Amino acid sequence: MSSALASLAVVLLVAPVLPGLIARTKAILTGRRGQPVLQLYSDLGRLLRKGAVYGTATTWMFALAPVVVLATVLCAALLLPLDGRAALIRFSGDAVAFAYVLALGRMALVLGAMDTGSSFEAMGASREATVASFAEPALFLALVVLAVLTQSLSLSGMLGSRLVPGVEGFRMAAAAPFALVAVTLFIVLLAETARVPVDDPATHLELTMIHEVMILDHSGPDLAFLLYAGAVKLALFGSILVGVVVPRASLAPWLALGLLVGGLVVVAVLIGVIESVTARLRLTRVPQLLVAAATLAALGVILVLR
Amino acid sequence: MTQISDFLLLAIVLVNFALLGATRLSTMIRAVAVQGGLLGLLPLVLHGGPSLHAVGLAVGTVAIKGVILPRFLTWAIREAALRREVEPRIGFVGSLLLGVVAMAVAFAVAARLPLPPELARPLLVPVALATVMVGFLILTTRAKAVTQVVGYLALENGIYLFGLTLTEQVPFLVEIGVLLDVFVGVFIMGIVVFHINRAFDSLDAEQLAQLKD
Amino acid sequence: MLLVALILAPALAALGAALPARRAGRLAWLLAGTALHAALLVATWVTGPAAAAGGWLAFDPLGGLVLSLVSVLTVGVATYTVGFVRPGDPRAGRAFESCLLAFLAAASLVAVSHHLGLLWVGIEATTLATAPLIYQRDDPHSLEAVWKYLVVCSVGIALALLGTFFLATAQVVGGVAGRPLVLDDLMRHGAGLHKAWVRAAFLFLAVGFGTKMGLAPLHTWLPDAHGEAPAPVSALLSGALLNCAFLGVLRAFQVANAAGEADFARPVLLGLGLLSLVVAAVFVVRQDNYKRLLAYSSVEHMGILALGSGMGGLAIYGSLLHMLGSSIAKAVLFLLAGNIVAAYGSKLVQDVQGVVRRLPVSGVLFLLAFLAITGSPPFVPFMSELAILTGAFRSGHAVLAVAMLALQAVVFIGMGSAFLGMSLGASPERGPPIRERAWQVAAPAVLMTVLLVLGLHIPAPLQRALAAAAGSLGGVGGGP
Amino acid sequence: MTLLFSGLFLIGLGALAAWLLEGRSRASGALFQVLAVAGCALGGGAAVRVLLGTPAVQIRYHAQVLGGDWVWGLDALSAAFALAVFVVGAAAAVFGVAYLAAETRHRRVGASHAFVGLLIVAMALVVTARAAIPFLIAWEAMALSAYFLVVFDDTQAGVRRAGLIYLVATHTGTLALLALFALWGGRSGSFEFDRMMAADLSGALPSVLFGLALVGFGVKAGFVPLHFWLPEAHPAAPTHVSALMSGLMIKTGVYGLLRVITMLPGAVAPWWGWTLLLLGLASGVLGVLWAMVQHDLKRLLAYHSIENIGIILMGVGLGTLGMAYGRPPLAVLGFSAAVLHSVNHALFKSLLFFGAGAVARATGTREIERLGGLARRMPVTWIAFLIGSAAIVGLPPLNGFVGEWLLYNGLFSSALSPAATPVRFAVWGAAGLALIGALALACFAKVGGVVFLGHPRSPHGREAREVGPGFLAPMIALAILCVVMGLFPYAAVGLAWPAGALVAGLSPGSAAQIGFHAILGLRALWLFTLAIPAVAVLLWVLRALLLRRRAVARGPTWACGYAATTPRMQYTGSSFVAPLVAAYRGVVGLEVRRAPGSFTTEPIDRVLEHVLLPAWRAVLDVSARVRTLQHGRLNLYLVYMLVTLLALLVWLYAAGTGAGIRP
Repeated sequence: MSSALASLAVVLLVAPVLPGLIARTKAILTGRRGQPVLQLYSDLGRLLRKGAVYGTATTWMFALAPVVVLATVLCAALLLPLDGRAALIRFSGDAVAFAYVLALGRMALVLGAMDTGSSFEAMGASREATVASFAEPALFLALVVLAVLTQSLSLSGMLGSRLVPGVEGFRMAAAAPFALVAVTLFIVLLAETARVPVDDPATHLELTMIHEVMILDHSGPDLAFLLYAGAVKLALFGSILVGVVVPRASLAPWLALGLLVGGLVVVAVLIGVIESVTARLRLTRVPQLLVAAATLAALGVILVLR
Repeated sequence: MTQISDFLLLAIVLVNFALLGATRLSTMIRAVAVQGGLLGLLPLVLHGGPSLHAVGLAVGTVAIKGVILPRFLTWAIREAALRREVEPRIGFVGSLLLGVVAMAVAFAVAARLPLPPELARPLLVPVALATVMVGFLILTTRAKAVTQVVGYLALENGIYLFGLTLTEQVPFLVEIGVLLDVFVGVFIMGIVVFHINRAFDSLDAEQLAQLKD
Repeated sequence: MLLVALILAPALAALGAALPARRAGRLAWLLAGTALHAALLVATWVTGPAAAAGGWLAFDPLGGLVLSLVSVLTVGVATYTVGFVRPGDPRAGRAFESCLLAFLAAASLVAVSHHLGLLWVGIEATTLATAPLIYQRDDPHSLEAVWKYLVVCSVGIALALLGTFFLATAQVVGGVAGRPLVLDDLMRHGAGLHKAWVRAAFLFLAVGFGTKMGLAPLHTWLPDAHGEAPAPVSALLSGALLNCAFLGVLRAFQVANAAGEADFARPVLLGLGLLSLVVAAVFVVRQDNYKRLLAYSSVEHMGILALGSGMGGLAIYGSLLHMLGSSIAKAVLFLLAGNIVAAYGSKLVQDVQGVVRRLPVSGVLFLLAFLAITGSPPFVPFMSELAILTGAFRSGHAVLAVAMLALQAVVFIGMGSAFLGMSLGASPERGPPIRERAWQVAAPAVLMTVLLVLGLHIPAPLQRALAAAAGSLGGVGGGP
Repeated sequence: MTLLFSGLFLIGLGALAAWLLEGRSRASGALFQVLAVAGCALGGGAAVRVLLGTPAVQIRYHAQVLGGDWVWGLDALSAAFALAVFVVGAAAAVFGVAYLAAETRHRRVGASHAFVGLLIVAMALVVTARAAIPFLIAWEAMALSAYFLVVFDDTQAGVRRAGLIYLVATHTGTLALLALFALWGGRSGSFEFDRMMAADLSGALPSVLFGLALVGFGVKAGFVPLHFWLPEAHPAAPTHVSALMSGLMIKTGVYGLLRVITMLPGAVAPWWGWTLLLLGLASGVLGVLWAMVQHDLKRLLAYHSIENIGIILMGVGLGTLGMAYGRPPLAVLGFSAAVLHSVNHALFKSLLFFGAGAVARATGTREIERLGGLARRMPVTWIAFLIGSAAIVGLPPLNGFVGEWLLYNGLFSSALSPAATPVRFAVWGAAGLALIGALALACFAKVGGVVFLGHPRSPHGREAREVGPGFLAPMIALAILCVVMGLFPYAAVGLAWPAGALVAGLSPGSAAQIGFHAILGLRALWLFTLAIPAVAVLLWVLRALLLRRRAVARGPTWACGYAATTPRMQYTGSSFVAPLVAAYRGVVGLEVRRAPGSFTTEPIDRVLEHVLLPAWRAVLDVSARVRTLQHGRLNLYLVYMLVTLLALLVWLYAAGTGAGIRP
């Protein structure tokens, strides 16, 4: 319990580092100095101190969106066994709750974008919904593999279970499925957190954006909420990935926490590398990528059901 | 007596062919009249000699089948100023050939029909069936209303003929058959003459094909 | 005595109705005659008189059911005719009432005669009595209809007579005791009858009476006659006349059954029945004349009756119940069709719209009757069809049952698209609702009520009669 | 039962009053509302009592017709569905009076109310009947009153067509049910469900019965490919009727399937389950895809009913698989998920239809592309509609989520079954369900965003004003129910669990242990569902604090440097779903019409337009050919007779060689 609380606090605290790390990695690889790693903290601080401007068309929906997005991300965090053992809230099928609460955030965000009455935001919203509709099945297939491997319906079981690589009682046969799941989850992560090759947060042409264009009109604390929520979401998916690859149930709490943070850093760097070596996919190709990811997971399901 | 009855029956067969071959309405009507008369004579010679019942039957039959109805028909033709020709759909040769076939079938079937000897006049049943079939043949191949009446009369002559096998064992049966004639006389003719003629200025059943889907 | 009275009363009334020159007088005779007949019938049910005229006349549940149906419908039609104005000149309907009564007499003869020859006479008499009813002066079409009705049916009748002769021969050749052609003796000594002759006899009777009953492909006269006759006559033809012929077929089946030839007879009924259903389905869809449509629906239901009686067991009970249900519903539909023709002056579906608005009472009744005839609960036809289906499945006729359902679905689409289109929508000339006279809607309303009540509750006596009648046909009555 | 029937009596009384007092008294509508709500309250009370554990009861009436006694009973399964019927029924009755109050063209408003009452009573009787005859009577009464409600606007040809399609469909289904009960009752010797259950059904018979039930009830439930009537009829009907049909009536089909499965406990075969699961998956995905491309708000909602029926059917399939493979926990999970989602869908689908009706009344159009910006003008409607949308997408903390969560639990745990039990493959359903959920989200984001947010796209939206209390009260009530059932999963699951256990053939005692697993998590789930609004509220407060004494300005929306946006520049619904349509081009069935200067898309129903209508035309062609046989030529008619006679004589000779013929 205490360890869970502690790790939750840590994750929420270090989350804003990750975008900085990604940016820095890209900068280094492309031979630039780039922004400081802790840039996001100062951004958040400044934004929180600012006032806000609202489009004339907007209603309370627009203002509500950031709040709901952040709230859902935070609630999703409650379901993850960040300390590698057990989540603060766990129940049979909480994996479903995890995905669906994030979906609630997505709905709010999309509606908020539509609320501006501008075709750019709406365009982003439509793309967000489209991408998500391909990402969700992949995510669930991955969860199925984990559920079967760990004989558990709860994230706490799937990620905190002892039946993961490197632990006694682990069946080598499960290595392949785990690998597949890891790849799938990573692609899903890229999609969910609006990263290259699915989306490019750094582009400066609205027509090509997905996530960024949706939050185009937000300002002040609202924008801060959204940015922070994005960072935490990245951290959450990252920690799922870490939980799959590095089993920490048997380790001492502080060690588990350390491993988690380390893992998150690795993930961030990895993302940075990918963003700098690959180009962004054409929007029509994005579904293919996600379908491919789903196929990998499906392969995993076949392996474990066999 | 048997020879007489057989003679009569053969005559009826010939009349059948006459009906099929007739080219004029009046001929057909005369033929059917003759057939009625022949039928009327049969009860007298069947079942060993004339009984009172047989005589009564004979008189009634000759009267209705041989005299009244044919008269009525001829009168109808005159009344309605009909064209006198018969136009069979399958030609006279075809009709006659079919008649022969019918005859053969009739004999074949009758041969297989189990009848106790006391009933089984060798010719009676086959001739009856043949007449029925010829009647049907005329009904289905002749277009005019009057010719259809004639065909119908032939049909029921055949039935009547079959009924004659049972006059002894089953009373009133043939008398019932005679009812058919009254029926035909009163109704079909009445309509033919008085109404169809008025409504369609011809008794050609071809024109009676307005109602369809 | 009662049996004779059943026949004589309407016959005499028919003579009486021929006398008065004014319509009111004829109507009085008509109503009195039908009422008297109904009363006599009730008395007959109560007393259950013994056979009369040397066993030629007798009253059994089967005949009783048919006659009761005929009586009910005739009373209904009689009351309807009061409010029914015949098209054409007023002198046209001189013989109308007499013929109705004559038909009633003939039907009574059919129902109570246990001598097959007499039965044949009766059925022929129904033809004679109804022919003038179909004909309307100055209407060539009705004349053509009568002509075809007469020729086709009388050829059929002739074949039926031949069949009757065959049956007598079967008796003679079989050398069995008993009065010739008397139903009870035929059945008592059925085993002795000569098989081959019985079979031939059944075939000819089935074809002969089947023609009158309107089984495909012998039905060709039916749509013309039903379509052209004035509404009350169509109602009577489809509701009563066809069932008299059906009774004839059933009598033949009784004999065949008693002779142990049921297995030979059943396929004949099943084949004709199924064919009738197919034909009805084909001709109902896209039918643009709603009276002809109703006529084909009659073909359909006659087919169902044949199917039911051919399946045996519970299905026979079902088909007897269906005889009552479908006939009443069909009569109601024809009567209401008469109101619609009167209001819109057309028999074509596309000329009629918004009946529910234009003729509020008739419209609603029309919809209800449509639902009833298509077997919607809780009306009688639903119950009877359920019984027939149950019997079908139990006697291993699953395929036929499925075919029957499929064809009924097609018929439903055809009837539905026509009748619902007529009932709903706006009336073309936006005319205000027409006030319908009580005479026009009383009979249909009452008959629909009967249909509904019998669907929910079959009185014990009726149930007993149905069960007994089904039993006399080798079927079973009662529950599934 | 007395409680239930007195409730039904009141509703009937209300219907009668509405019918008779129509036009005579202004209060007839109000009277109907009061009586209907009171009756629904009584009936709902009866259902709740059973759900709270009062032993199931039965009453019987000895009917003098074929097929034995008429029996009605109220067990957990009936109660769950009856409860939905009464809740939504009451709401619809209230809404309907307000909705039709504006109807001036028709003088048959009272009749319409009467039919609504009849429909509610009939549905209640359908789910409580325990014998074939009363069941079929209630079934038909339901179908027909629905028909007459659909054709309320019968002066429009389109409405008549929709009505006909619906009537044909439902009648065909009824015929299948007729066959079902005839076959079954004939075998068991009685039409009482209990006796039918006791009948010994051997061999393929149970599967045949199931097949018939699948068709008969499937048409009513409206899953693909038997859905074709649904998108026609539901939009054509007045809104509250659409709500009753989409929310409740199609559920009677689900109920029927569940009841039949309950009555065939021993005989459940695996292929039933797989069929149901696949059909469910297909309807779910296709339903939502087809919904996405609709331009008509009510048509869109109708297609979503197909989608949700698919989800429900997946539950039924899973439960059936659980039974077939002897895994009671799966069975209970699947069935109770199906029941719960049925109830949930009844709530939010009728809520959404009410919203659509309110919009239609306020703006005079149901064309999504012509609306927009209604959130400002109709705030209450918008909130209610938003809650409904979130619920139907299955988002926490709303009731839709609880049902889908239960189903996910079942699907996942099917994979946890011991190796080499085929039931594990049911887990693929989870991915399908995820896809359905994500697509539904896209679709309702489109609806909410285009209809209520942004700028009005046409005059329709601009002078719209919020609808009256008669409209709002039912919407608010239903919205509250959606939220409450979402925030208190215990109540929601407790509602459906006994029913699931009943269908799975478990005694209540053992039901408590089975799926314990899922029950156990409920408290944590409850905590979670409470956490979401709590955190949101906290953040909202935080945001308010931050923005206090800060400059909060209003300015034009940032249009990326272009001139200020005009309503015509807004994204339309079609453009919103364009990427998805492009991705699923093959199946969505969108007819694109390109003309110089114009580009329109016309959604068409694949099954109806490409399969059924052509088939019907083929039938018509055949009949047109055969019709020539009735050509009016008397001679040939006589030939028919001759041919028949000869054919029969041939039959005579064929059969003549049989025994018993003396030479």
